[in-house]
Order: sequence, then C-alpha cells, then structure tokens
Amino acid sequence: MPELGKYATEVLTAYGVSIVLTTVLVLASIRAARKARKDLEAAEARRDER
Amino acid sequence: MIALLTRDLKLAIRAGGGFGLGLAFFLIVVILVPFSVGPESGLLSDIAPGVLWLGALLACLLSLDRILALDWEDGTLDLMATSPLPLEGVVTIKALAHWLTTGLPLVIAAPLFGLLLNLPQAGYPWLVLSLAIGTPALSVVGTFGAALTVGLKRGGLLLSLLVLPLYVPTLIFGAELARRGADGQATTTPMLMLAGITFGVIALLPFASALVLRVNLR
Amino acid sequence: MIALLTRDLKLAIRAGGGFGLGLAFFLIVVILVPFSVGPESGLLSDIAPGVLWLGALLACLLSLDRILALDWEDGTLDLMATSPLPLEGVVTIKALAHWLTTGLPLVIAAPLFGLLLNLPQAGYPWLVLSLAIGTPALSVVGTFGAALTVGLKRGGLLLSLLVLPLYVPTLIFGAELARRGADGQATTTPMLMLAGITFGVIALLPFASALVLRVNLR
Amino acid sequence: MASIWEYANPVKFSKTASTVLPWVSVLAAVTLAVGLVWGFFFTPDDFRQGSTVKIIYIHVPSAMMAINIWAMMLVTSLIWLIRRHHVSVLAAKGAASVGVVMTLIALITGAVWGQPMWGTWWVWDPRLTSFLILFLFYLGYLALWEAIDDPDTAADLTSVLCIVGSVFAMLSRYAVNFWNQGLHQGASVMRAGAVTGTDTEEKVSNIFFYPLLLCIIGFVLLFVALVFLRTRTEIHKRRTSALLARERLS
Amino acid sequence: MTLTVSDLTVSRGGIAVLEGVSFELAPGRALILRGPNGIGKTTLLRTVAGLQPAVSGTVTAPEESIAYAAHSDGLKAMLSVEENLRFWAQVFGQSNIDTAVQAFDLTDLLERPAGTLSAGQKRRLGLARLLVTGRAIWILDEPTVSLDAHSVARFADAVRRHLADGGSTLIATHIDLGLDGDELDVGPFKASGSRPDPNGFDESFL
Amino acid sequence: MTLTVSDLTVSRGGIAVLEGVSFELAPGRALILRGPNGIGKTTLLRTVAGLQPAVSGTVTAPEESIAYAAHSDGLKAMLSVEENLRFWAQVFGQSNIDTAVQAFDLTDLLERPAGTLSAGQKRRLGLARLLVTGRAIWILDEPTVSLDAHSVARFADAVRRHLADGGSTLIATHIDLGLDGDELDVGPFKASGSRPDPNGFDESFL
Ligand code: HEM
Ligand SMILES: Nc1ncnc2c1ncn2[C@@H]1O[C@H](COP(=O)(O)OP(=O)(O)OP(=O)(O)O)[C@@H](O)[C@H]1O
Ligand SMILES: Nc1ncnc2c1ncn2[C@@H]1O[C@H](COP(=O)(O)OP(=O)(O)OP(=O)(O)O)[C@@H](O)[C@H]1O
Ligand SMILES: [Mg+2]
Ligand SMILES: [Mg+2]
Repeated sequence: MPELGKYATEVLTAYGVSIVLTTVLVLASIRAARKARKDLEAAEARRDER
Repeated sequence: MIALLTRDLKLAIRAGGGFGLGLAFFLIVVILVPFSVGPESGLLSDIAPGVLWLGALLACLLSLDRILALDWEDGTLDLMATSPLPLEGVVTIKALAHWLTTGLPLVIAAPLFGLLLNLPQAGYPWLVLSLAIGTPALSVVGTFGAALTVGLKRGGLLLSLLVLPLYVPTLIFGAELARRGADGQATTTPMLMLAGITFGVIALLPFASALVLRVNLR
Repeated sequence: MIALLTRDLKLAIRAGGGFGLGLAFFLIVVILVPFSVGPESGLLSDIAPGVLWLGALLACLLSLDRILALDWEDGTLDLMATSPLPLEGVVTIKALAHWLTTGLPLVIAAPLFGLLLNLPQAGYPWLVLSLAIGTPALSVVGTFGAALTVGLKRGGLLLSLLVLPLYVPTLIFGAELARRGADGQATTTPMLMLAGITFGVIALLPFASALVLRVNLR
Repeated sequence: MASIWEYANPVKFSKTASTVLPWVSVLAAVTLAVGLVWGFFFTPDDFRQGSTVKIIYIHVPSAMMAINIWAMMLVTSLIWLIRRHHVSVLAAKGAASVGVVMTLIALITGAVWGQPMWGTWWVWDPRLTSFLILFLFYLGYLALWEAIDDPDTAADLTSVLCIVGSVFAMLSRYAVNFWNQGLHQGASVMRAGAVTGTDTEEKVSNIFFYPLLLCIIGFVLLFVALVFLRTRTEIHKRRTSALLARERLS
Repeated sequence: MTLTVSDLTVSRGGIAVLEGVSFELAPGRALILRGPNGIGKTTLLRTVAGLQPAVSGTVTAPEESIAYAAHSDGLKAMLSVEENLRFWAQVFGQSNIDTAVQAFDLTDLLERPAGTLSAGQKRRLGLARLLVTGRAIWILDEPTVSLDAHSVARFADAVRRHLADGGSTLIATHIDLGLDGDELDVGPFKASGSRPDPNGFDESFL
Repeated sequence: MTLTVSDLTVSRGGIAVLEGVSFELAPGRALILRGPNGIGKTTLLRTVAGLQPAVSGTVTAPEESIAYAAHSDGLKAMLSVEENLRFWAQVFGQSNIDTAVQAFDLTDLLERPAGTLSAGQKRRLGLARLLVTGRAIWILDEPTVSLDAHSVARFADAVRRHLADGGSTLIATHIDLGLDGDELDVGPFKASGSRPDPNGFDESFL
C-alpha cells in the first residue's frame, strides 16, 4: 500500500466507488447477456419442435 | 386494499417509472436554479433549503394528476365506486401509493441534491427530517386536489392552481424547519406545526376527498 | 392552418382556460419563493430575474403535455395525418397556439410579478425583452418534446425530463440577459445568442417534431 | 473486399462479436489492471495535490469516455436513421448504459477530488456543469428507450433525440462557458500542471502520463468489450421477442 | 336479489331525460333495454347502478349486489390480462379467475399486456371482469360492441349460465343478442319536458 | 380513383398479422372486410390509410383521396357540433357542412357541445365528418358501433349515395349493414408465422 497521506479517504473513495460501479456494470451486462441467450435458445428449441 | 396498493405500485413502476421520474424532475429543478439565479455559491447556499423544498413540492405537484386521472379515464373509478371498497379507503391508498413512489424517493435523495446547492453542513439532517414529515401531507392534500379536478378534461394546471395554496402552510413550516436547522436556530415550533399539519391532514382529508370524488363520479 | 389555430385557441380558452392557468401557475411560483427562501428583500431582489425566468419556464413546461396529448387521445392526430395539412405545419401551429396562450401572457404579466420580488428598477424592460425573445423558443422546443412522448400514456414527467436539458441554453441566456439588464451590465451578447437560439429553433425544429410525430402515429 | 455494412447483419455481427469478445475482454482487463496498479502504487505524489493526483487515472479516462460515447451514439443513430441497420441503433442503446456509468464515475471522482482541492464538492464550473447536462441527456435517452414498447418506434425516436440533444448539448456547452466565465479558473491551472507539466519538470509529467495513457486505452477497450456484449444481448432479445410473437400467432 | 325500479326519473346535464320508468328484475331473468340513440339508456343504467342520483322515484336492490359494465372497461394497458382480472377479483373478494378466463376464451392471452389487445379482445376481457365480481345483478351498457359473431354467442352463453345460477341482468343494446329475455322499450318514457311547478322550491331551477 | 392493394403484408407490434392481401376497389364499389376479433382488420385499414408502413406489398391510391374513420372520432368535447364539423371541413378545404348535417340528422344538435352527446349521437357526428372531407375513398373501422337501427339505415343511405357519386368505401364490421358490396373474409390471409430465411439480413430479427 502506498502512503496516501491526509487524502487517503478521498483517493480510496474515488477508486472504490469507480471500481464498484464498473463491476456492477460489467456483471449486469454479463447477466443480461446470459439471460438473453438462454431465452433465445429456449424459444428456438420450441420453434424447432414444431 | 392491498390489491389496490400493489397494483398502483406495479403501474407506477411499469409505466416507465412514475418512480424515477419524480426524482428526475426534482434533480432538474435543482439544476436549473443555478442557471437562472447565477452560480455564486454564497447566494446558492442561502437559498438552498428553500429551493430544495420548492423542488420537492413541484415534483410532487407534477405527478398529482396521475393519482386519479388515469383511473377516471378508463372507467376504473366508476367500477371502483360500485365495488365493496369504500372510497375513503381508495383515496387513502392512492395517496399512500403516491407518497411511496414520489415522496419517499425525494426524502432519500434530498441530501445529494443538497450538495449541488452548497447546503450548509448542519442543514442535512434537518432537511431530510422536514421532508420526511412534510411530504406525506403533500400527497394527501394532492389527492384531495386530484379528486376535486378529476372530472375535468386535462385539469392539470387547474389542479396545480387549486392545490398550491393548500400547500402553502406545509411549505412554510417545512422550509422554515430546514432553514432554521441549517442556520442552527431553534427548530421545535416549525417541527411541531409541520407534524400537526401532516397528522391532521391524514386524519381528516380522505373523507373530503371521497366526498368530492363521489360528486365527480355522478 | 388558420382553422387549426383558431380551434386551438378556442379550446384553450373554453377548456377552463389554458390561458389563465399558465399565468396563475407563474404567479403561484413567484409567491411561493418568498415563503420558501424567506422574506429578506435584498436576497429576493438578487434572485428576482432568475426566479421570474424559472417560473416562466416551469409554467410553460407544465402546459406542454396539452399541446398534443389531447389530440392524440381522441384520434384527431390520426385524422390530421390523413388530411391535406402537412404535419410540419400542424406542429408549427400547435407551438404558436401554445405560445399565444402561455408565453405571451407571461411576457405581458412579468413586470407585475417583478414587483412582488423587488426586481430592481432597471431590470423591467430587460426582463420583458428577454421573455419576449426567449419564450417562443420554449414553446417550439416543448412541442418537439410533446411530439416525442405523445404515444406514451401520461408521458408528462418523461416529457419534462426530456425537455428540461433542451431548455438550458435558452434559460441561461434569458436569465443572464435579464440579470445583466437589472445590474446595468452589457447585454448585447446574451441578447444576440438568445435571439439566435430562438430563430434557429423556429426554423429547424418543426421538421424534427413532424418526423417524430409521424413515427409515433404509426 | 466486402463492404463494412455486412457487419450490420445481425447474425454476422453476433458471430463476429462472439469471436472478438474474449480477446478484447482479456486485453481490457490486463491494460486496465496494469495501468491502474502502475498509477496507484508506482507513481509519486504531486507536489501540490499530494496523493489526490492518483484520482486522475480514473477521472480523466472516464470523463473522456463519457463524451466520446455520446459522440459514437450520435454516429450510430445517424446510421440507423439513414441506412436502417438495426445493429447500429442497438449499439447506441448498448453504449448509452456504459456512457451513463462513465459520466457518473467522472462526476463522483471529480466531486471527491474537488473537496480537498477546491474545498467544496461541487461548484458551478463550466466544465462540471456541462457534464451534469450530459448526464441528463443520457438519462433522458435511456428513459425514452424504456418508455416505448415498439422497438422500431423506440429506435427512431431515441435516434432523433440523440441528434437534437447533441446540438443542444453543444449550445449548452457554449452557454455555460459564457454564463460562468472567469470563475473557478483554478482547475485548468492544476490540469496543465499535472498533465502537460508546464510548471513542473518534463520528467514528472511523463511519470504521470504513461500510466494515464494506459488507463485511457484500458477504458476504451473495456468500452469496446461492453458494447459488443450489450449489442449482442439486444440482438438476442429482439430475436426472442420476435420468435415469441410468432409463437403466439400460430 | 330482486331489483325493483319504480317511477324513476333520471336526468343528464340537469335535464330530465326519462320519466316514470318502472320495472322489476327477478332472479333468473334478463331485461333488455331498447331505444333510439340519445333517449337516455346510459343515464338510466348509471342511475340504477347508483353512480348518479335519481331525480325522483326509487331503485331498490340488495346491498352490494350490482356489477356495472360500461364502455370503458377500466383495463390497465401496462398490466397483463391475468393481472387485470386478478386485481378486480381481489377487489371483489374473489380468488378464482379460471371460470371467467374460460368463459371468454382468454387462456391464450393471459400473459399479454392488455394494451396490445385488439378492440374485440379488450372487450372480452372487460366482460370477463363481470364473472369475477361474484355479483348477482349485472348492468351492462352495450356489452357487445366490437365483438364478432362467435364472441357474441359466447357472451350470450355466459349470460345464460349466469341466469341459470340465479343471477339477473339488465342490458342496453342495439343489436340482437339471441337471449330470451323481456324487452323494455324506453321510448315511451321520454321526459315530456313539462314545466315544473313554478311555485315549487328547487323545482324552479329545473 | 381506384384503390389497389397488392400482396400486402401488415404488422402490429413488430409481427406480421396478415399476409398477401390483395384486392381492388373501383369507384362506386363497397368492400366489406370480415374476420374474427384480433385477426388484423384494424391493422390492415391503418396500413391502407397510410398511417403505418406496410411490411411488404403495395397500396396504390391517388394522392389525397382517402378519408379514414376509426373508433376515436377526434371530436372536441368543448366545441359545439357545428364547430367540430366546420373545423374538419376547413382542414379539408370544404366550406359546406349542410349535406353532412342533414345526412346524419344533426340539425337539432348543432349548438350542443360535443361532450354532452350520447354514444350514438357522437358516432353520428364522427360519421358526418366523412362527408365534409370531400374525399372519394372512405376507410371505415366498425363505423356503426353504438348506432341504433334507424341510424344504421341512415348511414347505409349515406354510403349508397357516396357510391352513386363515384366514391368507394372499405369497411370493417361485424354486423350486417344492409349494403350490397363485395365481402372479403381476411381469415385466410392470417400470417402463417413461417420461418424467415435465417441468413437474411434484418430478417433474422423478425
Ligand atoms: C464533479 C466534478 C468534475 C467533473 C464533472 C469533471 C469533468 C471533467 C471533464 C469533462 C474533463 C475532460 C476530459 C477530457 O479531456 O476529455 C476533465 C478533465 C480533467 N479534470 Fe475534471 N471534473 C471534475 C472535477 C475535477 C477536479 C476536482 C479536478 C482536480 C482538482 C479535476 C481535474 C481534472 C484534470 C486534471 C483533467 C484533465 C485535463 C485535461 O484534459 O487536460 N477535475 N474533468
Ligand atoms: N353532459 C351532458 N349534458 C347535457 N346533456 C347530456 C349530457 N350527456 C348526455 N346528454 C344528453 O342526454 C341524453 C341521454 O343520453 P344517454 O347517453 O343516456 O343516451 P343513450 O340512450 O345511452 O344513447 P346511445 O344509444 O346513443 O348510447 C341524450 O340526449 C344526450 O344528448
Ligand atoms: N401493440 C400491440 N402489440 C402487439 N400485438 C398487438 C398490438 N395491438 C394489437 N395486437 C395484436 O394484433 C392483432 C391484430 O389486431 P387488430 O386490432 O388489427 O385486430 P382486429 O381484426 O381489428 O380485431 P377486432 O375485431 O377485435 O377489432 C391482434 O391479435 C392483437 O392482439
Ligand atoms: Mg349509451
Ligand atoms: Mg379492430
């Protein structure tokens, strides 16, 4: 850990918030992608049955 | 009753967010104030509590016509009036749903908007407290106004006109509470008055609302 | 076209006054400001030009959804689209009718409201001038927003959310012009910019409005 | 040489996205990790700003992305309106969610940085203000997508909003500069000092500059990966709803 | 569960439109109101349903026994067909919506948002609402507007079943529903516009 | 003034509902669309009227020859019957509203605000609007909803007169209008939901 001095809180919050937001965005994107693909496959399977 | 509440909440969320939009409007009013009065931060922090209250009030006001008008237009209110639910219950639930989708988010988000206007440090808890006590009154009074104007096609502006004077006491004590809190002055009187208004209004106004609604339905 | 304009004006007057209500709302905002920020007259006259502009903008905003929503709901717009009138003409007329019933009364009444907020003497002509130049832009931009959201049930708040950022340049230059006028500073640049925005918007935006309206109608 | 418009075929686009995605994602992760670690752990403090200068490695890339993503949306919206390729408008939709998060990050890191530097979280400085307006445009754009059921209608309307919004964003930018001219000049002095090194030694500036460059590249790659992913998701969703609709019919 | 209307005068916009209407609706019976456009059928039905006060005369019906259906069905475009029905079932304290769904052939549409239904499909949903009220007396204002022949027949079946269960119904319509019920032509009750007693009290307004 | 529809595919909410519809409507002819609820009549009419784009196929009609009337009549409650009619006459560049007023027996109602009309009276006003458009091809979506038998006959008369004057009309309805026109059952054109070419371009969406 580098020495952050008196601004430690600020720097850490900035990094923390940004990392959290980015992670949420990435995870949400991945989950939406999975769900969309699964729904599509299910729909296609049903269509192929008919 | 619970069915009505959940339905109203569902509708508010699905219909493109009665939820987020009240907040967004609040945000926008807060942003527009510096554009119109200028950017000096001293001036801004002087008027901050007042502007925040005014913003909350206008955000409430804009969403009032959703409370009953939609149900009126598609005939739901007619059907509701012939159903076993008492109209007093219906208007109370409607007011509650309005508060949950508009007032509550404002209370939660207010500190953030305080930042934008340089609200003095001491003001934050008082701002939140005053909004938490005051906004329910705004919803209940607003429901009364909505019931009063529901028959009139697009009574939007008329509704605002009727409701705004009714909002004045709440606004005065609410803004006073927030302002005194921010300046570190005594806050008991406005707080008691504000709480009194809210409780009185919640206890009595639904009867008036149901009454005018019944008149409007026939 | 003229038939449409006269019909819209007639409707605005008969439907309980789209006319008076815009004004009344303006009045009420102006009255609420002292209640919320407190009554010191120095502070009030500092923020007076800004508050007046903000009030005008909000009064405009609140009446925007009347521009097209009613005609959408009762099918008039569908019929209009199959009529010989070009939609570009229709939206322009609609914007004009909105300005005549909302913007123009505000311009005329503004000095009166200036009194209520202790607007400095020098500010009056500039306030009126800035409103006269700026409010047409508000109506035209608002019509664009209304066309964009017309298909959406009760798009009222969404409309505000979309339109308000579009109002920012007009508000900044308008309020700046009024403020500089009141302080006796140079006013040429904001005035030119404001006029530029208004003309640009009037010349171009109706095409965009007609485009989105056509999309919404299908 | 095939026309680039072939990639506007949803099927082809999905395939391409699937092959490219893993590579871009890994590259983005590596670049970002190296850049941020380098910046956070291995650069010295600025002599005036202290350790807060480290915020620059997030603030500047995210701010740049926020603006450039809107520009990209403008281009793809125009492509949709002119050539009517669904992929392009869906890419705009996918990008907007990334853009709004980038704007938020830039705003938050800026505010957090402002507290020690300017003694306040927020001032109505032109740069900050126009950023806030950009944030509003993103919100409005996304809200409009959410509010409309019919996908083609939504595509058309959001595209027009994006174009009209861009014009007004430029106007606001100019207006804001005019409105607040002369106030809060401090920011640009510090910026000049921190990044171009005008009032410090050239060497110092390079010390900050290379990790910053790496972070910028990392953010760009992250954006590219996310846009591929989200656009593909949107394509899948459209196709699913079309299939379901047809199912209902028969 | 008998609905008795005696010597009823109803008004719209402050003017009496029908005068001296009397009838009785016993359980198991259907009464069909006929009359040209603008005669006052809607006004009469709204008065009987209790939505507007009568000028004179009385409407007697057991408490909470009336279900009213007008042109506007109170459907929410954003809610699915099932959510719409279930909401009304809950309001009327019922829990079962299956009968209603089957009676109006809504099974395939259950998941659809009500806003995306065609005119006739919406109407079917609006009528299905009647079945979840559990009320005995149905008051219907032009219920078959926009319905195709097949759906009209389905509706008539539902009404017949309701009557067989001891319910009753009062219907205003212009078309032939294929129901065997009594018919009442409201034409003869058209208010004469006779001058009210000039020495009366409130009457001098009317 | 012939309306030609060839191989038209129309869609609603992004899905094709009717496929391969072709017909021709010559001056003096009436074509009556039939089909069960939800088949896509309204969608077809809106497409023919130019209110929504066709998925494929063409609609050919002379410029500005179509008058469309849907369920919503575009009436303003606050304006009188006369003002409503006159407005539409002006929009379509006509000046005479008397024929329309007589054809639908509106003389007594001219001064009334449209909002105070009964359902059937409103409908009559909405139909009268067609006569002031001066357009040759009328496209009507369930025009006789809420009309009593007498008014339906009046409407049929008005249509017959329009046909005799060389006009033509395309009507979707569930009831018998007593008009002798060709009938077209749209049932057979129901979109099959066939699988589009998976290597197609945008088709992979639809
Ligand atoms: C909420 C507050 C803030 C916002 C919205 C904001 C926004 C921006 C924007 C839009 C840029 C331009 C990015 C580009 O070049 O494309 C930027 C750059 C920058 N900001 Fe901020 N900023 C904020 C606060 C701060 C603070 C407090 C500091 C430091 C004291 C700061 C330092 C910088 C620096 C050094 C740059 C790079 C300048 C350059 O491009 O030459 N910012 N910021
Ligand atoms: N708000 C009003 N003010 C004044 N008169 C009205 C109002 N609403 C309706 N009327 C008139 O009252 C009369 C009765 O209307 P009502 O709607 O009851 O007729 P109806 O028999 O249901 O006709 P329809 O078969 O056309 O639906 C009509 O002549 C109508 O013009
Ligand atoms: N917004 C929408 N989204 C998806 N599907 C829709 C939407 N609106 C209508 N539909 C469906 O499209 C089909 C065609 O509807 P349309 O209104 O054209 O039928 P119609 O033949 O006019 O029926 P009716 O006789 O009941 O009026 C129906 O199955 C309907 O459920
Ligand atoms: Mg009726
Ligand atoms: Mg239809």
